[in-house]
Formats: sequence, C-alpha cells, structure tokens
Amino acid sequence: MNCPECDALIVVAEDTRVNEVVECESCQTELEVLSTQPIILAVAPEIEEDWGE
Amino acid sequence: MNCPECDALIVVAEDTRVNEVVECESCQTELEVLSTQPIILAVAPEIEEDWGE
Amino acid sequence: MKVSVIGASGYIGGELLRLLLQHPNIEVIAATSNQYKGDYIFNVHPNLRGYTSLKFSGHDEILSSDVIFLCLPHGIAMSHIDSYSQKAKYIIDLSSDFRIKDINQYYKWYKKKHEQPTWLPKFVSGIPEFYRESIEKANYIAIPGCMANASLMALMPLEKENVLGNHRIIIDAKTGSSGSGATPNLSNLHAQRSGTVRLFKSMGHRHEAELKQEINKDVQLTVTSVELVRGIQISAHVTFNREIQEKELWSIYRKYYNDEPFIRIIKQKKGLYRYPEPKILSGTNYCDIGFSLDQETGKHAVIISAIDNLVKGGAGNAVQVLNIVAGWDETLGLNFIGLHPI
Amino acid sequence: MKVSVIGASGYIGGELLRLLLQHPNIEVIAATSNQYKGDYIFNVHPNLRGYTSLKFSGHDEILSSDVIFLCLPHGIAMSHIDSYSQKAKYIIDLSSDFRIKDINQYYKWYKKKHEQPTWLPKFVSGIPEFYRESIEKANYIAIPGCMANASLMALMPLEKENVLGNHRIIIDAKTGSSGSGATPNLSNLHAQRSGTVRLFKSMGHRHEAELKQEINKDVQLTVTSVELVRGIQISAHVTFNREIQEKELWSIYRKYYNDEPFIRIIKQKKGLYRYPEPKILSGTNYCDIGFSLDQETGKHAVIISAIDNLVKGGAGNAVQVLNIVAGWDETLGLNFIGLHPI
Amino acid sequence: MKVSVIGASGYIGGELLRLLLQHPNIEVIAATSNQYKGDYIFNVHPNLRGYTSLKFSGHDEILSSDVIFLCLPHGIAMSHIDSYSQKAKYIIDLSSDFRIKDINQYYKWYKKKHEQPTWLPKFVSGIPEFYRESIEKANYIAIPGCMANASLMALMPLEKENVLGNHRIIIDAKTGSSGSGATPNLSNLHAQRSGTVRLFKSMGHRHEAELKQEINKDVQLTVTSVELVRGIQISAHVTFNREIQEKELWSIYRKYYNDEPFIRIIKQKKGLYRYPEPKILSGTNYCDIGFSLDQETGKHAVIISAIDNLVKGGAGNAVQVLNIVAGWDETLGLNFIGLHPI
Amino acid sequence: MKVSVIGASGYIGGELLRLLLQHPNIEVIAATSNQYKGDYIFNVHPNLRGYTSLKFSGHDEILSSDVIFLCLPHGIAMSHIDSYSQKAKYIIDLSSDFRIKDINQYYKWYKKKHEQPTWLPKFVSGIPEFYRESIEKANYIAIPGCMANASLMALMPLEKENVLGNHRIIIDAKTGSSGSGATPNLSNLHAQRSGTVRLFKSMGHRHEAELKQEINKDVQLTVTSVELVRGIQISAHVTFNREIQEKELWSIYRKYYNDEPFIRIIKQKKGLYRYPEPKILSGTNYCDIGFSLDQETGKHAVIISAIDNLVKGGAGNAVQVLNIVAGWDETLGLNFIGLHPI
Ligand SMILES: NC(=O)c1ccc[n+]([C@@H]2O[C@H](COP(=O)([O-])OP(=O)(O)OC[C@H]3O[C@@H](n4cnc5c(N)ncnc54)[C@H](OP(=O)(O)O)[C@@H]3O)[C@@H](O)[C@H]2O)c1
Ligand SMILES: NC(=O)c1ccc[n+]([C@@H]2O[C@H](COP(=O)([O-])OP(=O)(O)OC[C@H]3O[C@@H](n4cnc5c(N)ncnc54)[C@H](OP(=O)(O)O)[C@@H]3O)[C@@H](O)[C@H]2O)c1
Ligand SMILES: NC(=O)c1ccc[n+]([C@@H]2O[C@H](COP(=O)([O-])OP(=O)(O)OC[C@H]3O[C@@H](n4cnc5c(N)ncnc54)[C@H](OP(=O)(O)O)[C@@H]3O)[C@@H](O)[C@H]2O)c1
Ligand SMILES: NC(=O)c1ccc[n+]([C@@H]2O[C@H](COP(=O)([O-])OP(=O)(O)OC[C@H]3O[C@@H](n4cnc5c(N)ncnc54)[C@H](OP(=O)(O)O)[C@@H]3O)[C@@H](O)[C@H]2O)c1
Ligand SMILES: [Zn+2]
Ligand SMILES: [Zn+2]
Repeated sequence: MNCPECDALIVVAEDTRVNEVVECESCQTELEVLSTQPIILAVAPEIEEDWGE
Repeated sequence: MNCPECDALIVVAEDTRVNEVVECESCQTELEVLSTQPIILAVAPEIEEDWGE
Repeated sequence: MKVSVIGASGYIGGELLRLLLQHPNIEVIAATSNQYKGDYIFNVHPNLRGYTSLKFSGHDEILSSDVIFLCLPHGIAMSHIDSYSQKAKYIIDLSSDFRIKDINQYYKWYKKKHEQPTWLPKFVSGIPEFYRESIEKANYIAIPGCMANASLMALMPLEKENVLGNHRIIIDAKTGSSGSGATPNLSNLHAQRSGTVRLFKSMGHRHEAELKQEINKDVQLTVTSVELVRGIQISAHVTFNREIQEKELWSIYRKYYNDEPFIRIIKQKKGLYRYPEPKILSGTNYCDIGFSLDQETGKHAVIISAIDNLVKGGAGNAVQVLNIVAGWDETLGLNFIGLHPI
Repeated sequence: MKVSVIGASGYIGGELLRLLLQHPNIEVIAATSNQYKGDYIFNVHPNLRGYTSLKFSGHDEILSSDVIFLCLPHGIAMSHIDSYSQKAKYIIDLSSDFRIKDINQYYKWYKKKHEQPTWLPKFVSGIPEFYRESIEKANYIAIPGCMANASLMALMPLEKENVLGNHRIIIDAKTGSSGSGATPNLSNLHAQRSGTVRLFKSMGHRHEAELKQEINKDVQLTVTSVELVRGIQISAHVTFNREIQEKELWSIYRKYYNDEPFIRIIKQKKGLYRYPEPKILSGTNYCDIGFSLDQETGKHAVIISAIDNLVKGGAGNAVQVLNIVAGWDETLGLNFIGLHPI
Repeated sequence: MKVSVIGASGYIGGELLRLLLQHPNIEVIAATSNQYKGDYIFNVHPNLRGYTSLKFSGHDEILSSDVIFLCLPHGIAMSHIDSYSQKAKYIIDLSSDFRIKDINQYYKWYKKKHEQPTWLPKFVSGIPEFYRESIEKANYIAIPGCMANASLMALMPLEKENVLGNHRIIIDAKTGSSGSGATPNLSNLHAQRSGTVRLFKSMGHRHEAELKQEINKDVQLTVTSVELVRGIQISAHVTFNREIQEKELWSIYRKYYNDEPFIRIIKQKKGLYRYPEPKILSGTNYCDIGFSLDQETGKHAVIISAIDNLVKGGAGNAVQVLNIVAGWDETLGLNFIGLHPI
Repeated sequence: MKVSVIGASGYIGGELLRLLLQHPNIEVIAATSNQYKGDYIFNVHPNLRGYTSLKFSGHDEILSSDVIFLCLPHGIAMSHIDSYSQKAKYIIDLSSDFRIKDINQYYKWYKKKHEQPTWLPKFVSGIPEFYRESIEKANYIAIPGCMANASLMALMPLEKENVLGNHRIIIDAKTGSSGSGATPNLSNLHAQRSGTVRLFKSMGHRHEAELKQEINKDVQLTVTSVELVRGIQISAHVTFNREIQEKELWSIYRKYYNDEPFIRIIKQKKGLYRYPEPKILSGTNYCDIGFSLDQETGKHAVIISAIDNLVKGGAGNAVQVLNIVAGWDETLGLNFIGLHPI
C-alpha cells in the first residue's frame, strides 16, 4: 500500500475499518480508508493552517 | 566631475594633483587623477580582498 | 494633531507609540487594547516608561481624533471602517485590509470576501517613494506589508525603467520574530524560534499579492525565519531583458532615490557592511538598497534591501505618510540614526 | 561647539560620534584612527552613512577644538595629556587614566606607574548624579567605567544613607561583547563568544577599584559574559546594618534620583519587565535601578541596575557631562526612547 | 527494559526520549501527551525523525512497564502515583512532587497541601553523587530540580567538610529558556525573551527549598534569564568558617568527585574556557565545577557550576539513576562528548 | 586504525577529533597545530576534556599513520602531499586543494596555479551518496566544501533524472560563523557578526566551482551570513524542463536517498519543522532535504537542504568516508541523534 500523496510505503493494520483515517509517516498526509479489501486510501480533506507566521 | 564607476558627483579639491588617489564617497572606488585641467579620473587598480569568509 | 492608535498593545502599535510620543506635532490621546484595558501603556511597552502615563482603553472606546492609526490583525479594520471614519478625518491602516485593490485577488489571497469593497478605492497606497502625490491629497492610506515594501523598494525602479526580463523573480526574504506579532504561540516560543533558519513559506506568501499588484512580472516570495527580533533582508534575484552595465544600475537607482530621505544606496567596496543589512537599521526608518550585477552575463543581478519591519516596514512608514499628509517635514520624528555595534 | 574625538574608530568613539552628530550644539571637526586614517567614518561605523562625510585623521593630527573626547585604550591618554590640553579647553576622558585618584591604587590595579600624577587632581569624576556641581566648574572630566557606573548608581544612595552592613557586597555583573572593544581576538570571536555564560573575572576586576574609591565597604565584582552585544546588568547583593523596610528603600532611591533625568526606578508588579533589564536600554542614556528586599529578614536585598555600556556606561554619560559643563539642557542629544521589542 | 514516558511532549520528556531511544538496554513502549495524542513523536521532537515511529498515547493510557518516567508539571504526579505504581516496578519522577520530604516545607513553597504524604518517604533523592547507595536499592526516585542540582554539586562538598561560614550563601543563577517548558506564554515569546538579562526571581525560588533540605545554611537563590536555550550556570558566593587555601579546595572537590563519571573540575589557567560554562555541555550529562578563592582573605570564594538543564538537570540524571537502579554501567547511553564551537 | 589530524586546532580539526575520539575502531595518535604546539588539546577544544590527554604536535611532526586527515587552509595541503603520502596509506583532505579536477578551473577560482596537477586524478570525490563505489577503492579522498555538499545533495537527483530546466539555478545559502574558521578577524568579531543577515557573496563563491563540476547547468550561489554558529541551510530555486508532479519529486528523491543512512527527506504537513533546518542537526551527520513544488506551474520548485557545516559539511562526512574505505559500518561513530530544543 503506497501513500497517494508521496508514494511512501504504508502499512495499514489488519483491523483497519472503512472511513478510518490513517496518517502517512513520511509526509503526514491524513488518508481516509475508502475500502479494506482491497485497501484503497484517499487523501482526506484538510484545512490549511497558518503556520509560522 | 562624476565617478567613472557609479556616476556619483565627486568634488575634487582644487589643489589636487596628478596621480593623487581620491575615493568616491558613494561606492568607495579609488580613483586616480589622470589630469587636473580638465579633471580626468580613472578607476585605480585594486586587489580584490577576501571579505567576510 | 490628536491621534489615536487602535491595537496599541501589539508590536506595530507599540512602535507607533514610540514614534508618536516623541513627534513634536503630535499628541496621542488614546491607545487601545482589550487584553490590557486599564493598564499603563508602559506595562506592556517598557521602553515607554517615563514618556507617557496614558492607560490602554478598550478597542471600542474610540475618541474623536485628527488621525486614527489602525494596527489590528487583518480582517478586523474593515468591519469597523465606517465608524472609524466618523471619528477621524485621516485613517492610516497598517493592516492588509485595504491594500489589495482587486476584490478577487483579495479573496484569492485571504480566503475571505472583502466586506467593504466600496472603501477600497478610497485608500491610497502608503508608499511615499512612488505615491507621494496621491498621499498628499489622501484621507485614507493603506501602509504596505513589510516584506512587500522591502521588495518593492528593490524592484520598482527596475520595473519602471522596463529593464526586467520575463523570468520569474525570486525574492528570498529573511525575517525576524517581531514580524509575527505579540501573541505567544508554538512557532514563536523562544526555545523553538531561537537560532532557526526556517523556511516557512516557499511561495504564496500574502505579501506576494501586494508585489504582483505593482510589478507586472512573475514574482515569487520565499520567506525564511532567522534569528533576529527586528529586521527583514531580501535578496531579489532578477534577470534583465537586455545586457546591462553596473553604471546603468547605479543611475536607475539614483534616479528614483537620490532625493528620498529614507532610501540609501549601499554598495560599498570597503568595510564589513557592503550591502544592506537589517541590524544597523533597528529603530530607523531607512530602507537600504544595494545590488550586485553578474558582470559575466550582464543579465542577472541580485538586488538586496533591508529594513526594520516595525519602522520602515510599518510604523515609521506610517509616520512618514502622516508627515506628508499633514504637510510637515517628511522626516519629522524619524531622525534616529541607528546603532552600531548592535 | 567644535569637538574632536580621539580614538574614534572604536566602539566608544563610534557611539560618541553617533550622539555628537545629532547633537544640536555640536560640530564634530575631527575623528581619529591610525588604522583607518583616510577612510570615511561610515566605512567603520555603517550607521553613520548619510550623517557625515568626514574621514578619519591620524591620532596625532589634533586640531584646536573646544572639547576633546578621549576614547583610547587605558594608559595612552596620560602620555599625551599635556599636548591635548593645549588644543582644547575641555577634555573628557573615557578611558581609565584619570579615574583613580590615588597613584598607589592606580599602580595596584593597573600594574603600571601613573605617568601624570599632577594631572590626577585636575580631573573631576564624571558622575553627574553625585558630582554635578564639580562637573559644572570642571575643565577635565574622567568618565567612570561602565560596570563601575552601573554599580555605583545602585549602591551610592545606600552608602550615603549609611544603611549598608559590613558584609562583603557581592556584585554579580553580566556584560555584553561590545564592552571589550573593536579589536578581534579569540575571546570575542563570534563562534566562541556566542551563547556564553562565561565567568571571566571572579574578583579583582579593575572597575572594582573605582567602586572602592566611592563605597567604603568590602565590595566584590564578579563579571560574567553573556550573549549580548550592548548592555550590562548587575545584581548587587547587599546587607543592611539594621532592619529595613521596603518603603524606606523606595524613599532612599527617590531622594537621590527623583530629579535625575536618566535614572528610572523600576520595580513593577505587572508585566514582564519588572526589574531593570539592559536590552530595552540599547541606545539610551538611562540607568534603570530596582531593588528587592528580603522581607523575612529585612537585612538583605538585591539591587539591580542596567545600562547600555556604550551610552550611560560611556559615550552618553560623556555627552551628559558636556551638556552640564556647557550649561545646556542636560538631556540635549540624549532623548532616544529605546526600542521594544528588541 | 520496557519504559514509558508520561508527559513526553514536553522538553524534559523529549530529552528523555532522545536518551532512551539510543540506550542499548531500553525499549520505549509508550510516550504520552494529550495535546498531541495520535501524532508521531517526531512531529513534536523533530530530532527523533528516523529513530522511532511511535505515536503519542494519552496520559491515561498507561501500559505495564518496567519503569515509568514522570515528566509532568508539578502537582500532577502525586494525584496518580497509586495507579502508576501498579503499572511499573520503578518510578522515576522528574517533577517536584516527591522532592521535599517535609510536608510543611512542601506547603510553604508550593502553596498547596501535599496529597500523598505517605509516599514521600518511599522516594529516594536522585542525586547519584551523594545518594548512590540508596538509589541502588530504590524503587521510587525523585530527580532534583535543575538549579538545585547545579547548586548542590557546587556546595555539597563544602557542606560535608564543614568549611562553610555562617554568612548567607548567594547563588546567582543564569538560566536558558528551555527551563520553563514547552508551553507558549508571553515570557517565553521569542521577541520578548531574546537577548534578555532578566532577573525574574530575586529570592524564594522553589529550588531554594531543595537546597535548604541539603545545605544547613542560609542560602539565597537569585535567578536571571539569559539568552540561551539550554543551560544553567551558577556562581555561588560562599564564605568559609576559617582561612582556607586553594590547595585545600582542590582536595575537597577531588575527594568527592574524582571517581564521579559526570563531574569534571574545571579551573584552568589556559584557554578561553577556564571555568564551567554551559554551552559546551549541551546534550551532555556533565556537571562541570570550578572555584575561585579570594587569595587575600582566604575566606571568600566563588564556586561555579554549569549543566545542561535538560540533561544533568533532568533527563540525563534520570537515565544515570536508572543505570544505577538496574545495575548497568552508570554511563550507558550518556556518552555524548558535547560540541565546540557551538 | 591509527590516525593523525593535521590542522587539529581549527574548527574542522576539532570536530574531527570529537568524532574520532569516540569512534570504536580508531586511535588518534597525533593532532597538529603550530600555534598551540605543546598545549593540551582540551585547552583549545574544551569539550574534549576527559576524553584525551594528547597534546598538539607541530605541523611538521607527522607520524606514520594508517590515515592522515588534512584540515588545513586551502593551498597548503598540496605543497606537502608527497610527504604526507609517505606517512600514510590513506589521505582524506578536507580542504579544497584536490576537489577541482580541472587545473584551469582551479586557477580561475583560486587565482593560483595548482602545484600538484598529477595528484588531482588520484583523488576521489568524497561524496558517499554519489561516489560510494569509487570511495571504497580509493586511497585519496577530497571531501567537498560544506555549501557545495548541501547544494549537491539537493540538486544531484534532479540533475541525474534530467528534469532540470535551463534557467539559472539560484541557490540562496545561509551560513553560520564556524564556517569561516577559528582565526579572529573583524568579520567574525562577535559584536559585528552577531545578529547579521549579511550577504557577503552574491555570486562567484568558490563552492560554486564544485557545483558546476557536478551539475551541468547555470548555477549561482548567493551566500548570506546569519546568526548561527553551526549550520547551513540552502534554498535552491530550480526550474524543470517539463511539468512535474509532487509525487514524481518524491519518487526521484526516494530513488537516490531511500537507503542513504544520512539523508532524510523532510516535507511534513504537521509541526513546526516542516522543511530542513540546521539547528536540530548540530553535531549530527544528517543532510535533511525537502522540496516545495509550485503547484500552479509544475515548473518551479524550491529545494531545501540543511546540514551542520562541521559534520556532514566536513568532519562527519570524512568519517563516513573512512568507514567506507575501511569497510566498516558506514554509520560507525556517527550516530548522534541531534538536540531539540536547541
Ligand atoms: N509586526 C510587523 O512587522 C508588521 C509590520 C507591518 C504591518 N503589520 C500589520 O500590523 C497589524 C498588527 O500587527 P502586530 O504585529 O502589531 O500584531 P500583534 O502584535 O499581534 O498586535 C495585534 C493588536 O491588535 C489587537 N487585536 C488583536 N485581536 C483583535 C481583535 N479580534 N479585535 C480587535 N483588536 C484585536 C491586539 O489588542 P489586544 O491587546 O486587545 O489583544 C493588539 O493590540 C497586522 O495587520 C500586521 O499585518 C505588522
Ligand atoms: N566599550 C565599552 O563598553 C567602554 C565603556 C566605557 C569606557 N570604555 C573605555 O573607552 C576606551 C575605548 O574603548 P573601546 O571599547 O572603544 O576600545 P576599542 O574599540 O578597542 O577602540 C580603541 C580606540 O583607540 C585607538 N587606539 C588603539 N590603540 C591605540 C594606541 N596604541 N594609540 C592610540 N590610539 C589607539 C583605536 O584606533 P585605531 O583605529 O588607530 O586602532 C580605537 O579608535 C577604553 O579606555 C575603554 O576602557 C569602553
Ligand atoms: N525544563 C527543565 O529544564 C526541567 C528540568 C528538570 C525538571 N523539570 C521538570 O520536569 C517537568 C516537566 O517539565 P517540562 O519543562 O518538560 O514541561 P513542559 O515542556 O511544559 O511539558 C509538560 C508535559 O506535561 C504534560 N502535561 C501538561 N499539563 C498536564 C496535565 N494537566 N496533566 C497531565 N499532563 C500534563 C504535557 O503534555 P500535553 O502535551 O498533554 O500538554 C507535557 O508533556 C516539570 O515538573 C519540571 O519542573 C524540568
Ligand atoms: N569550517 C568549516 O565549516 C569547514 C567545512 C568543510 C571544510 N572546511 C575546510 O577545512 C579547512 C580548515 O578549516 P577550518 O574552518 O577548520 O579553519 P581554521 O579553524 O582556521 O583552522 C585551520 C587549521 O590549519 C592550521 N593552519 C593554519 N595556517 C596554516 C599554515 N599556514 N600552515 C599549516 N597549518 C596551518 C591551523 O593550525 P595553527 O594552530 O598552527 O594555526 C589550524 O589547525 C579549510 O580548508 C576549510 O576550507 C571547513
Ligand atoms: Zn505520504
Ligand atoms: Zn563611485
């Protein structure tokens, strides 16, 4: 399973359920589990925060 | 009289003599007085210094 | 003249108070803060001890004044602009509410609909070096953003002289911590912010919008936080549409800035301070500008500019603008030399 | 008045130039340096760009002046004092050459015989707060050392009121890097000096000699370098010869300092800046003083004072002294408010 | 050994993670934070990227562990101590909850009744240099406060050798900003905290209580914030009950510290770093100690000590303590040399 | 292995000693300095107290060693290379003497004829990430310049994948003060260097030559000094020869760096440290790399990289190279995690 944002390998736990949100360790994108068999992940909608300014 | 390097106005003292070196206030280029009547200035040869490193 | 400062507990408000309290023609009659309402101003701005016994009033207790300075976070001034305008003839806004003339651009950059589009054309851009004549006649002035101002001072002469090439202009800005205001948060916590070289905005900084309004080129503003409280330095990497000579650059900058009281061209062959540097500008209203041409190609240059973000980047520029509006000597109250070493 | 600054390329000389160039009654006619002879002053002091086109002259090219300021390393002014005195009516020495009245003490602390003992009594101590009347009539004035001055401002009122106990007074001083002057050496190399908390003199610092001349008690000065360019803060740990009340301390300090233009008593219950702190004093001539009494014993207190070592600790104090000598408003040219944040 | 860190998002918790993650005998099984629950540890402690993929769990999700480290603000650990003790055999508390043995003293200094007086005697003081034997047998250890620790290391040998006089011992401490933790507030806002020399506690700092528990003398702790992220340096001004010789001081400190792996006596006659200084200790578990005797009186001295507040002043000391408890080499995981220049 | 460090009193030499003294397979047998000949190493590098009792020997007292590390100013190693090569099988040069392969280029950038052109081809470029296989077999290795290395790590993957456009690549580098070495001069005097944002080389920095040797594009290196002792951060402004997607950038960088022990790709959506930043790398051998694509055009990006100039930018890289040469685990002696906060 690879991250749709950065292509990093993502290990999704076996008991993961649909609609759960997992986070990519490499880029911290939040990914929604669209289906579990097979596992399909989609980038969860995000609000851009103001950071550092 | 203008600086040959940066075009700043340069006031050359009346008693300036040929071969004297004057410095431009604006860019600090050292200027050699090639002639006094009329005043002709040329950029004096410079050794580039290593600065700030 | 009687003036009020709205949002006086913040860094821009405090700096404005410092300048106004020693300005010979000005009397500060009110300074607002909700957070510190009722406290002495010098409890928040300790440098002002001995200079004023005024206390903060609330943001809504606006007195009739000749001038109101707005030092609020963006998005707030616009909600109250009608009522401010009933209290004062002149309004000088240091926030970004009236800087962007095009409401679509405003929406794009601020992700929010502008609440007062009819007020936008009433505001004049507070850039004395390029809009002095409009400022003289204005009642409402929008002071530019600090990084926008530093960048514009570097680029406008080249833009006006039509020598800029079409390549993207890269502005690499370095900024101090006072630029993010007086509200504590994780990003400006000392232990985190200290010693950083933190690129926090690679492109798309809101001040880019202000640049694009004036410079008709592809401009990118990349902003990095460095260890500094006050100060901004930018290096603008430009290309030219033709080969250019150093002398020509000198004459372009001379043309626009020779008579400007607060612009110095810094391009020295001696000493340590050969290009503009912000630290010696702390507290001054200078924008120092320098440039370095690529002699091999004649087509690339780095333009460097430096300001104190709180002074020329905000409060000092606002005072300069008021001096123009009021018909006073433009440098009144702005003659601090700057410190060295510092 | 026409003034000359001898040793004008150093930090004290540069600071003096900054103050003198904007002083309304003063014209700087000469500034000396051998190292930079012939260079523009602003090549060395970049903050002065735009304020003067003067160039450095050599240390021996002394012009007739109304006032000569001496900003030389210690041990040099005394060799030339006779010739200086032929060139100027007033001499204000910022070095330590004429501070110690007793030549044996001078020898003890400077490990060198004083070359001009007859000149010593001609010099008045440049401490306006305690020697104003002598200064008014003086031609020759010796400005105190920066740490001595900060310490004396803290202790003199207690000494004069006879409340100090006999225990050793411990003065723990923290100092910035400009205090050691403009000559590069390993100890002030940025990578070494940066971020230090370096106790470099546990006792026996030469400024102790100046303290002992004024304070008839066992005084110890311990000096630690901290990360700072400008500024000194001292905490003086004192004991009293009787139980004392906070109110009494207030009244003692008020008695001596209420009318002093450059002393502020800082002891606040609100805000972050409750005791004196040097950073907000950068560029100002203030000496801020605060105190904290041990309420349990009534016998111990910490007295805190802070200055900018280059201003109240040197150049600013010298200008204040000149204002007194010349009969001008004592604050002339010294009205900079100080910056915050910084 | 399996360990859990409670309060792992703070500065002490983060430092502990750094040390534990590279400790050969330790596996970190849990790190708690409510604020960052579910986030990767390296999002908060960016230095740990690549060293762990663990995420923060909530403060109440305590797993069974061999050791629990408590890195909570004071007053919290005591409320949960019973439940922690059911989850782990060893508890090492880095807060102040179990440091003060006397509940009246606890009340005096913390203005709060101790909730678990019966737990107090179960805790051993985590000072390896003086309580190693008790630590070896302990299950519950209270790590001393950072300034207390630095001060105790300086004073304990003199106290134990009975050479201290009766005069008040003045400890003038200088501290960095990480000492106040990771929660943003006005006092640690970069623009305010930067460049300070801010005396924020003239006397009565809570670490004084810990000192008084060990040193049977009148001790005063005066604390000043300086520009530094990590590090504490103290100068302790002591008097002796008899004339003493430098040689004797050397032998006293040697007696207690010669075999201590993390104490170095620093009193050099060469180089820039003659006395202890915190910057070169960043990241190390050293407490460097030096002294300077007043040779004229033989009765006064300045004792200087320096530590990294997060390491020897907290997390490193805690790891050293664990090494002792576990019977491992005391220096395991603590062998970082320290950086220079820095 | 027995190693000697030539030029061991400088910053690179000192850092190398720090790393070598804790390296399990290495014994340092000599460290040279003429200035400090006969002094203990720890008098100059105070962090090494307790780790070695070695004294500096003179630069000409070279012992037979397995490896000689050269940490001399440029232009010196080449004069002695023959004699060094008789003393050691492996020579690792940290100066620039053998970096530039083309003697004409050497002349152009160093304004000096190369004295040992026949030695140039014997030296392998010490960039493990791109020349690991050559290094494995090499006896003589030239470590790249610190800014060159940081820039190459950012650019090489793009160069190798042929995605770079033809526009000038602008590298805006920010650097700390340790990069200019341990010799005091006006430019690194604390009071002058402190708080600077000083553009000191707009283009034509010598490290540019090293870049141009590897990157077949128009590259410009602009260098600005910022307030920092250790550390370099660069932002490289690149264009692409076609539209590119963020995912592709991820995969390009992954391709080259996924197995590299000292490269981390930092591009985070959470926390404060989203892009590479040097302060948390102090003392570590990491080169952190991040990138930000202009999503609107797909043709512009900023590539950010950060290193500790003394470690990955010099001494650490040299140790990594030695580990490769010796066939040891490449990370031996280089496993320091880095500090936070700092
Ligand atoms: N800092 C700079 O370098 C700089 C330079 C140029 C322009 N500016 C602009 O100047 C403005 C102020 O910036 P700053 O850095 O001074 O910010 P700041 O330090 O955060 O101060 C903000 C001020 O606005 C007031 N305020 C905050 N929230 C408010 C609200 N919801 N309603 C009414 N008043 C509110 C605060 O008063 P309370 O005490 O009641 O919170 C405070 O006085 C901003 O628009 C900024 O973009 C800043
Ligand atoms: N720094 C402070 O905070 C402070 C405060 C109060 C008083 N002071 C006192 O002020 C004096 C100057 O201190 P500073 O910090 O300004 O020192 P500095 O930066 O080192 O400057 C020394 C000045 O003296 C000149 N000078 C040096 N050696 C000389 C020599 N052998 N003969 C003649 N002139 C020489 C130098 O001129 P060249 O260019 O020719 O070298 C330079 O202008 C000292 O006596 C110091 O104790 C300093
Ligand atoms: N900093 C030092 O130099 C130092 C040295 C020695 C000892 N200490 C001691 O170590 C302890 C931690 O100090 P610090 O500097 O690391 O503080 P800090 O940075 O503020 O961290 C506090 C930690 O405690 C947690 N926490 C905060 N409030 C809590 C609450 N109400 N209930 C449960 N957990 C809470 C926080 O987690 P959340 O993410 O959930 O907020 C955070 O992990 C203190 O007792 C301090 O005295 C500090
Ligand atoms: N600083 C960095 O970030 C960095 C990074 C990568 C590479 N480098 C390279 O590493 C080399 C050393 O840099 P550095 O920063 O460590 O410089 P440094 O601090 O100035 O040290 C220079 C060293 O070379 C010795 N040395 C000086 N002049 C010499 C001479 N004429 N003959 C023989 N030895 C002499 C010095 O010994 P004495 O005690 O006898 O003077 C000292 O040990 C340079 O080539 C530099 O480009 C530096
Ligand atoms: Zn991802
Ligand atoms: Zn010129």
